[in-house]
Amino acid sequence: MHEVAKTARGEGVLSCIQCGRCAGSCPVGRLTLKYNPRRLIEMVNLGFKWEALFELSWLCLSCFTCIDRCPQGADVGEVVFALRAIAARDGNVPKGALAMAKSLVETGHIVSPTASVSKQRAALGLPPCEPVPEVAKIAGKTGLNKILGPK
Amino acid sequence: MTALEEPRIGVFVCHCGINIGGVVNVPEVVDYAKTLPNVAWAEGNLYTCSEAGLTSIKESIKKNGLNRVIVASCTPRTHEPLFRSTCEEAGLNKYLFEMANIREQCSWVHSHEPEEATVKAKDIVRMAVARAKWLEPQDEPEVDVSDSAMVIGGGISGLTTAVNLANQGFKVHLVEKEPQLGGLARRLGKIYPTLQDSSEIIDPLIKTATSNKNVQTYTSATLKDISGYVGNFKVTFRKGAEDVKLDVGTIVLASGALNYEPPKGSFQYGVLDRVVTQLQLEEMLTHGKLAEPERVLMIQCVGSRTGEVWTYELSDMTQSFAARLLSKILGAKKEEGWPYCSKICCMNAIKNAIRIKELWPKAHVDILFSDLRTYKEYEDFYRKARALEVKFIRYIREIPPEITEAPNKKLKVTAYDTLAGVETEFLCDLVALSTPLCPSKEDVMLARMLKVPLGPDGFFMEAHPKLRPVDCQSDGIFIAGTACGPKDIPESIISAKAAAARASILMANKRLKTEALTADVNTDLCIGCGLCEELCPYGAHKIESGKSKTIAALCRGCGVCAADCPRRAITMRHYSDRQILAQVEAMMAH
Amino acid sequence: MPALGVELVDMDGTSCCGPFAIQSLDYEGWLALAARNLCIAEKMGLDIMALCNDCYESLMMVNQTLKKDEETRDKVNKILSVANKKFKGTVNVKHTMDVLCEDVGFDKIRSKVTKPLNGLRVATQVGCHLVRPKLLHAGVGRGFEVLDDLVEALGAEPVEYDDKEICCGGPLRDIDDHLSRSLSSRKLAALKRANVDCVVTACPFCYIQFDLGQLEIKSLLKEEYDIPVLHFVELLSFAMGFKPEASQLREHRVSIDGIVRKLT
Amino acid sequence: MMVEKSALVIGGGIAGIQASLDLANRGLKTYLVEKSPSIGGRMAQLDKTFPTMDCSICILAPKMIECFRHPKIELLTYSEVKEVHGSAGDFAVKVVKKPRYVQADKCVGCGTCADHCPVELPNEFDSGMGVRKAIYIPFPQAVPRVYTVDKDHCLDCGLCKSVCNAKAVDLEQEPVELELHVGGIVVATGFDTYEPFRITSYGYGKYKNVVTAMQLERLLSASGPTGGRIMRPSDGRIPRTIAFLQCVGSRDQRFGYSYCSSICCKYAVKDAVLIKEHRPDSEVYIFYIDLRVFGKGFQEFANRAKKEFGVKFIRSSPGEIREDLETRDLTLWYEDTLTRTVKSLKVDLVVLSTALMPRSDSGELAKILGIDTDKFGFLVPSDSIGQPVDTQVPGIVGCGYCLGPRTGDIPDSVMQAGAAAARLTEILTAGGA
Repeated sequence: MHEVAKTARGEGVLSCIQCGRCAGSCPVGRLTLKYNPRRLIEMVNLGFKWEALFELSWLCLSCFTCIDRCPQGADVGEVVFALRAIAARDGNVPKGALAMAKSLVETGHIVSPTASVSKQRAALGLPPCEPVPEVAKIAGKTGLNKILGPK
Repeated sequence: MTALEEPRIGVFVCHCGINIGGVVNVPEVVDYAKTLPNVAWAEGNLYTCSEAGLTSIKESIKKNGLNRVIVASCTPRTHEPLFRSTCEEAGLNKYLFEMANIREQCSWVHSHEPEEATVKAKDIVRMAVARAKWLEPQDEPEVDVSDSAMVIGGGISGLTTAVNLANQGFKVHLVEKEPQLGGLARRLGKIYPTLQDSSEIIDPLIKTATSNKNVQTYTSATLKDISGYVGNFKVTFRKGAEDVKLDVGTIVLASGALNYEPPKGSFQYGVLDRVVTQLQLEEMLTHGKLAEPERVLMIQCVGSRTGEVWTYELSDMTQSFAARLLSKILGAKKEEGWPYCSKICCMNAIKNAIRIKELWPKAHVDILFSDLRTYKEYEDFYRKARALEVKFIRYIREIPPEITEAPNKKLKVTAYDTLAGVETEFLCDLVALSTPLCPSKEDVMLARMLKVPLGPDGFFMEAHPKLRPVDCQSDGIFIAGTACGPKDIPESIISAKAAAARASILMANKRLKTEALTADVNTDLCIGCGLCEELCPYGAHKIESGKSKTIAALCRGCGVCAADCPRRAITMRHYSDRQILAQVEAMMAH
Repeated sequence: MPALGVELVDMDGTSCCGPFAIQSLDYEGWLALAARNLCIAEKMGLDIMALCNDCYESLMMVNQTLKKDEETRDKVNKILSVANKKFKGTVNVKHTMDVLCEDVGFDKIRSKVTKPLNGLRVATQVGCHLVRPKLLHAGVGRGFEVLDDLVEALGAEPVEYDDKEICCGGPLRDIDDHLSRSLSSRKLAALKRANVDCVVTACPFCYIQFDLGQLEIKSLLKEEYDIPVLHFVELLSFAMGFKPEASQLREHRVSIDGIVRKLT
Repeated sequence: MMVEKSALVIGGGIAGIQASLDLANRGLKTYLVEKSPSIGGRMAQLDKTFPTMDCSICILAPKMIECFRHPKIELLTYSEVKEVHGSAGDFAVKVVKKPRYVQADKCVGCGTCADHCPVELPNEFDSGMGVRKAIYIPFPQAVPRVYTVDKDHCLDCGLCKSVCNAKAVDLEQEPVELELHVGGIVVATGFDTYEPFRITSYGYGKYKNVVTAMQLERLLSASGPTGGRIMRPSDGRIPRTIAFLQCVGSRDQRFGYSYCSSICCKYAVKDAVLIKEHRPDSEVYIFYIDLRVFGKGFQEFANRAKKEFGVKFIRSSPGEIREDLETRDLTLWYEDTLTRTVKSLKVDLVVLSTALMPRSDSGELAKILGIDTDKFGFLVPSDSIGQPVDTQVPGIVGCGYCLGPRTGDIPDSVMQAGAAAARLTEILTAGGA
């Protein structure tokens, strides 16, 4: 638990009293038993490593309902980010997110502009989307590139 | 004998809001009462016990020249004193008041059959009237109250009471069975939540107590006998070789509680040497007997909250869990220990967890609990522990943690975390069992000596759990601290001061009226057989020159003597055969 | 917007600030990317208006964090030095919604309504990131009702429905598509029950999730809802009497012709 | 030092009443100052009390009357303490008797005035569940039984004055200022209850059938607005399924108070059992985080509630409550944390076990008395372990819930009252401050 608690956005795990208000509020939890924010924190506190929690942590919608309702300010929604970041450090990223991130670094946009989009922009008299080189620079500096792996 | 004057009875029937009025037809009962012999006045009140009701009683005593008053309402246990003193204020002897309980014994139990309830209410009133006719004025003998007190037990509570009473100017005899003062708190290293040394509290307290000229302390003293009555108790205890005899006005019970020892084998206690009680762990910490551990695990509610049954919907459980749970429940044998919650264990565990964390930040501390009861502002204490990364794991009693030996002096604890739904193993150096405070065997002897009852939980029982929490049912005896149930130190100190307050009232007033309900021996009929002397549980009968004599102050009015007297020579004041029989006849006459 | 007296200036050289994806993978990276955009606005000396909830919230979060937390700000500025930029914390982040209801004001909007959308039953999907977490938006005095108010101002009838405040499911796209769609279909079902003429969203992402989502759900979950989805700007423009462009109509996977006919 | 053998008690709830009786019986002249028109406080509002299940007012009323009739107690109801000077043994206190607009010595409490008063208002004593008139006594057993005019809502129509046979109504009455000299002061001002508007997902104030525990007590109480029948505020229907939500505003860093109010679990279990006794066919759920039924007999009682009465305990703090727009029924969304399943439950009535919090004016009073309050506004003992009822000012002690959650329930308050009395007598007799 130390690791998560000490990561940015991970402190929440220490204030949790397992009341379950987050789980009772979570839209995902109502659809699948797989994801349960309260249990996720309990697992973290029990010392489960990201390997065990990787899949779960990516089921969070970041709708932040849990953050709004948590009486302890434990911010599960943030803890989830912390878990993902820890996993990502060792290069563990779901395809979807990886694609977005890569596209962002390369083109400056999460979703790379498709041909049709460019056509429309032209039609509407908008300038074409330019790639943004500075993004790659920043990514290099923060270690984001390492996470994204070889081009 | 007949009443002094022609009885003029007033009947006041209470609606008690809808408590009675909602079921019993009160106006009907009032009209019925008017028809009864000797009833000079009858009326209904919304709340007879309200100021309006009482004023109306007083007024109609004067207006209608009443010499008997009946209130048909609730139980005498709570309201008789009030109505009696109302009569007194109107110049009527309070024993000329009679109460008819048409709430607990009628409207509440027959809430669904109003007609029958009304009939029964009439019967009850009729019986009361019949008895009232024969009521006689009684006067209550006054006794002197000695202004010295005995405090039993020299722990924090006893010391606190003693100091307070002494400062109020009363003489206090502090009797402790151990060779030194201080009690259980001595064994505590630190006090939650302030984490100050317990000695910071106890030592000054002992000093002030022993240095106070009004306090006489007796250590290694064992009580042998307590007789007498409120204001005039006679105490005998053994100190060293000789017996000490004391006369005291009041007694404060501060005999404390024990720390429960788990039976050998429960959670491997007494089998594996690294399984200890929370208190033992505390002593290890205090005396530096604990080497830096990698992991310490604590188990809550060991020997407390036994006999709980939790209900689970099996449908919600994983197969394996359900199966496991069932096998456990089927295989479960009666838990040893106490059914109550000992209240202080959660904070104690957290306290020691924090101490360990502060000594050795690297050490892990896990607390297995079933409900974490850090009530009051102790919630912050719980939060502090979490911030220090003390881990709290909720187990369920049906699947208690299992402890086995592991290589290199470790203990392997297998626990099922209900909140995660996983079974986890902990390799730890020490397992501490949080055991409850529990009553000691001596309490039974003490209770018998003082003629006070013990509650179902084995602790001394208070006169009323809500409104008289430090009074005993017998007058002049008070309870302080954990003798009455688990308390932490501030709570013990509060109850100790409260007990002092109650005792001081008696002693400050110097004189006290006692009950008039005592046995009255008709010496013409008495043959001096001595049966009463033999039977009386309070030693209130003595045979003097061939006749039985009652010592009024000792008599509790239980009536054993009157019932058994072969010559019917004994009458109970205010409960004469005549009165009772009149009631019975009235009941039949319907 | 100009019609409402708001002048918009394009920001050159901005990038996507990477909400969710980068936010998840690399805290500092996300902070830096968002901060970079903020710096551009700071240089222009203008507040930022974001049309998309995610951009809005992402920028808002970072802006607040960096304004509050000095330590992090220094870290981020160190990173930004590669793009020789420095975060100062001089601008604010606004959602188009806020510009409309605060800067422009409902009265002005009402006055500009030439074709009130009378009789149109509209359900609203505000989108989580416009309102949650509350603490973040504590400064902005509005909640889920804001879009309803706008709808009302445009003369249409806002309609209550179950699960209104629940997420559209969009964020799980490409991560757990099945869950993502089940969430949407749950909401769409609720909308159907409330029998609305259309649902209007404040967030382009919710828009896609509902609009495109309906096609996917139809083909994969075999559920058909056929609920027109509009972005509130569209609704606004209709009420202000703008004719929809053909290309715009084409963009809607679920045809909105019905609505348009109803309004014109 | 000249020592006044007299005391001032501020607050006429069970703690203040007990303190007054203990002091007066000990021989001290005692002034009992109560802000509201009657003594009795919170305990008077409760339905029944554990474990004897006596109706609360039935065991309290005799003590209230005892105070009223005690030769050494002077009741100053509808009065407030304005100034305090001096030190232990010799305090000068300025008390203002607010105008009742009814002459206490003349009013016989017949209630004719109230019958005729045209103004109907929500009754604070029923926590808004019932109604009272603009001229009123808060409850039938009120002490003293003297009516009071609520000037803020009075229409000055004068009807009450014209119908009063005792000629007691005096709409021109002025406040009266008293100067008291006392040796010591007991503060027993009690608590307010938390109004959970901030926890928006529970819809309190929005959903009619979401009530607080105090409101339920009034609904249960035989002398309450419904005569002891639990009715749904929305339609007066008798609820079949009732859910208690624990820790509403307690154990809450965000919307309420970080401490545990330490009585809610106990009263929830009690109320649940009472409801089951009223109608055995009703279903009662208690949603708790940790079931804190500590203290004498409570654990055993909770076991009985479960086994004999079939009260259902669910370890969970529900996420949200939804209201059905037609039926006004409520649906709880929650996770049963012991089986880790997310569920929804439809109920007729939701009871929020709300936190106890400091009196809104506790700060002012503390300033007048020159004593400290904690971050919440409760009194802080000078030494929370060794002298739990002493304040920083010698000669001023506290008891009851104004000391914060460190007071638990009624017995705790009664004990503290005794302790407070003992401390004062100790100080006043031996100067042992």
